[in-house]
Amino acid sequence: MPSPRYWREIPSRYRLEAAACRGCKRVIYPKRQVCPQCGGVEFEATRLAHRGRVVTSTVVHVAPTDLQMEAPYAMAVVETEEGVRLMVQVADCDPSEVLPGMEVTLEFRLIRKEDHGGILCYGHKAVPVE
Amino acid sequence: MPSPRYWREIPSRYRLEAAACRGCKRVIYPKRQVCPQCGGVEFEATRLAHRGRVVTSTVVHVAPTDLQMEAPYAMAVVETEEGVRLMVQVADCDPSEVLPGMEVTLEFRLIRKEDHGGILCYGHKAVPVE
Amino acid sequence: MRDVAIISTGMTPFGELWQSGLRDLFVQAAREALMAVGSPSVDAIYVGNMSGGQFVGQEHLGPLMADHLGLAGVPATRVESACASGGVALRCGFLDVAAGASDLVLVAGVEKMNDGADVTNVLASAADQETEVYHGITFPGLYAMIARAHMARYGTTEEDLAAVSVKNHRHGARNPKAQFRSEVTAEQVMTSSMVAEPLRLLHCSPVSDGAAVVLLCPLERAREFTDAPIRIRSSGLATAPMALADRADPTFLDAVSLAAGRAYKSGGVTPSDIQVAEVHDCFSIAELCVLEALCFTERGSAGELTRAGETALGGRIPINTSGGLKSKGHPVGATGVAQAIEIVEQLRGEAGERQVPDATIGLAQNMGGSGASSVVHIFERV
Amino acid sequence: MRDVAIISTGMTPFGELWQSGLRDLFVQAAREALMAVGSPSVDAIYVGNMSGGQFVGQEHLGPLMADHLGLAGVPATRVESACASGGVALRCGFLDVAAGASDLVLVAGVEKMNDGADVTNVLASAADQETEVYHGITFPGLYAMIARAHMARYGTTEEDLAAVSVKNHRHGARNPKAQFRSEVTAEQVMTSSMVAEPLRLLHCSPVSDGAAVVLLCPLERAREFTDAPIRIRSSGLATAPMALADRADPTFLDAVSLAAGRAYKSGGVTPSDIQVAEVHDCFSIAELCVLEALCFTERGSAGELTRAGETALGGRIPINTSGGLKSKGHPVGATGVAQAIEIVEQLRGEAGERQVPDATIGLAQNMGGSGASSVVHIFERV
Ligand SMILES: [Zn+2]
Ligand SMILES: [Zn+2]
Repeated sequence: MPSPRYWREIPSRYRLEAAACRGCKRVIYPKRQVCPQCGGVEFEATRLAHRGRVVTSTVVHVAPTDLQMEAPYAMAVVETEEGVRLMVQVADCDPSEVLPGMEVTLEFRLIRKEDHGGILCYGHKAVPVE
Repeated sequence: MPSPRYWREIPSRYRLEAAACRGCKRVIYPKRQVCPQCGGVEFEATRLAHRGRVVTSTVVHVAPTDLQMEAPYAMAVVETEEGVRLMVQVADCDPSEVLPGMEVTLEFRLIRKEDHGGILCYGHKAVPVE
Repeated sequence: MRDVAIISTGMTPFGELWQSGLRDLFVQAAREALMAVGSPSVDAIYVGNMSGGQFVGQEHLGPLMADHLGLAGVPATRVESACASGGVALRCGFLDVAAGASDLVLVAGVEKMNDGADVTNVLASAADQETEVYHGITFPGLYAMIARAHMARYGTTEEDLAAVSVKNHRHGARNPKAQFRSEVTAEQVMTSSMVAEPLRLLHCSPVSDGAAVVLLCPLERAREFTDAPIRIRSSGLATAPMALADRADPTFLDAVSLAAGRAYKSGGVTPSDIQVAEVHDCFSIAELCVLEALCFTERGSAGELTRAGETALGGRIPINTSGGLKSKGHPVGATGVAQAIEIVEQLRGEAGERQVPDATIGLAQNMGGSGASSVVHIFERV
Repeated sequence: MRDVAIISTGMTPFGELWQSGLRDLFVQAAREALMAVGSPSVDAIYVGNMSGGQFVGQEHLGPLMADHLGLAGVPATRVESACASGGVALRCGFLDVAAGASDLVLVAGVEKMNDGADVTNVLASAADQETEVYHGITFPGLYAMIARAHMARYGTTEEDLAAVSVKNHRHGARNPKAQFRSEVTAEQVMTSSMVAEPLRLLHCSPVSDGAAVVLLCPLERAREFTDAPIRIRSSGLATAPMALADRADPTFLDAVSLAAGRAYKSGGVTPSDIQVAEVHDCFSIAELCVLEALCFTERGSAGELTRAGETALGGRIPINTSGGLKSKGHPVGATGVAQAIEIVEQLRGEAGERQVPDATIGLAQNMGGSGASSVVHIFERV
């Protein structure tokens, strides 16, 4: 059974729900109570575009326990068209090809199986644009 | 496989090894680097007598995960003949009979099976004197 | 050292707050405190938290909380002393302002306990893991042993213990932020399910989520922000042997006695000067032992004092007007700060139905583990 | 604020210390520091520790450590800021003495990492659990991303990164307390097993056990205890956004820059006044980024500075003469205090084979997570 910690994050992880600050227009993902840029507290709901570019990346060889079967895998900080950055795994490619500047789309995927119960945890991964 | 944390405690848990402070004669269990009574740092090795008396006690009904199958069980702070006090489970009796003043002996027993691996962890439990 | 004042407070309700994560709770309480005084700029943050690592896999709460409050950059430090983490955070903030290192300091206590972790195991990590927990004792079990020793030594009864819970629920029923706003009867307490003999469910504080925040500044600047500053007259912190077995008298809380002695002395007050107090009633027996260690009553007499109604609203020294940990709730790291907030409200005359008339000096006592650490603050209206 | 001095130090060797538990490590280092100055009575204890709860199931380290040192009763507080916990404990002790609240304060850093816990998971709790760790990033992975960004932006090379490890091992080989007392070649570094590209095993600090302790007192009393007090000239603490994705420039460590700026300003010194520094090289790239954030060199130029030998013993500004986290070891909560000890030894002229000639002003920089918190202290011989 997914924990409260998991389902609280579902809107951001499943639907890429974000918030646009009414003060400075910055888009914040996941949404927050206070804008880190201007301190504003009023937002409009928005969703991220599913398209972005790799800011920086790595290939994880020594993986956490839950993901050891997947290593080596590529991780990247991706900047979306709204200027939002998020940490994602990059799938469906040779991990060594994931480098700064690469264009990606964000796709809904299984992220991990957690703990001994094997709870299935979902979210978005990046996939290189052809 | 027992962890280092487990085997470091084996001398005190398996053999009731203690230390008598050369300064104030207080017996310390488990042994320490500094005497909590006089600040002394020189000790003679000793072993606790296996006999004592209950100082205070409880019966645990809501137990930690590893011990849920054993609840309710009695726990006691026992004072040995050397004036040392230790926290132990009290076995081989009706838990509700374990009350301050009860005379007990300390016996080597299985204390718990730890984690999913079911590691067997040993130590001493108290048993009422007939 | 500079005089230090509390100028503002903020607090989430306490309870099972399934919708809010650790960071949400903190931000909610902190924003309330900041907005009440016009959102001044903050020089430092202290976060009291017992076990973010074990409860929700999150350490490093200083920067996380500063960041989510929109204050990345500001110095932020997490402090821990088990269930006394909030009180100890308050003390660190107090020293920071007193030293002259910071002017405006935000002190938070926060804990998220209802998020899937094994609460019994996490709380036990406040006790000695090698000599106590290994053998099967639980956290309620340790206080149960203290209770049984107190009963054996002083003739304290189950009725005395129940009277603490009954009183604190009666107080908490008047507190809109309390987790349990319902009264209970002595019979309900004494027939509730057994946790660790002689303690039953209704002797135990609940598993709670919540956050509490106070803002501190030098007393001389306090009136820039509020007409009702509350001075922190003194702060006392002390420790005692970690394991219950290593304390000469299991019925007496040496750390509380020492911490209070330090706070009384540096504050220049005596126990009889205290008009209202929040004390650490994680279990009903704890309140009795604390009242004795604070010298509010003779050793062994706290049960009688409680049954006589002297610690209830309207009594000689009202204790836990907030409902205490028992009724208000006990998000462990938040508790010490929430106690300070109740005293601030009392000294400001803003406690509504819970108001102690004309209270000018109050005390908050917060405790870690089975009493291995305790922190005491004395507050006054200025 | 009162001037504050370090009057004594104590430290265990760093390494895989299977024979010693968390409490043993603390007591060993604390006794060494106390005995060196005639075991004076202690007014307060601060314990820097990242994750006793997750590593060994033990929170509430303040009272536990006071108790095992034979000092039950003394105020004792645990502070945490991930891998900066030790440096933050030093800052808390510094403020306590500066405030005039305590005279003699014992500051400890301690961590027991080799005791069966899943170290990768525990270290990840210094990062943002919800937006980073959930998606599969590890702690080395975060620094690997910083490294790749630095390479892309400034042309930093694998050779530059390797030069940090080679230098720090060369220094550490001269430190009897270091975990690895062996030199390594650039080729060994660049062919060691991959951890997170581009970082290999020999770019990473090891998993270590250890404790480090310093004693503080008011400078005006320091000569009662020692002929060679070291003044803490200033202390700066800062935070930055928790998640790497939330920082405008992943190659620049804002928290380090801010903390250093505060320490330089309140200490009245400039980067060029610093003659020796210990910096947080948890990964080789970290040392490069820190050198830039401390303004020891232009942004993007730290790799070149390192390859030119300017940060080695004999160079313009020797960095990590102790061997740094890489070679000396990195028991995470202990590191910040151990850094201070190295600077104390340098300023006292007691660093032996590692001595920087005539060093009178030194700096220690400690960092938490992927740079979300950092604390900087400046020390001087008086
Ligand atoms: Zn904004
Ligand atoms: Zn002795």
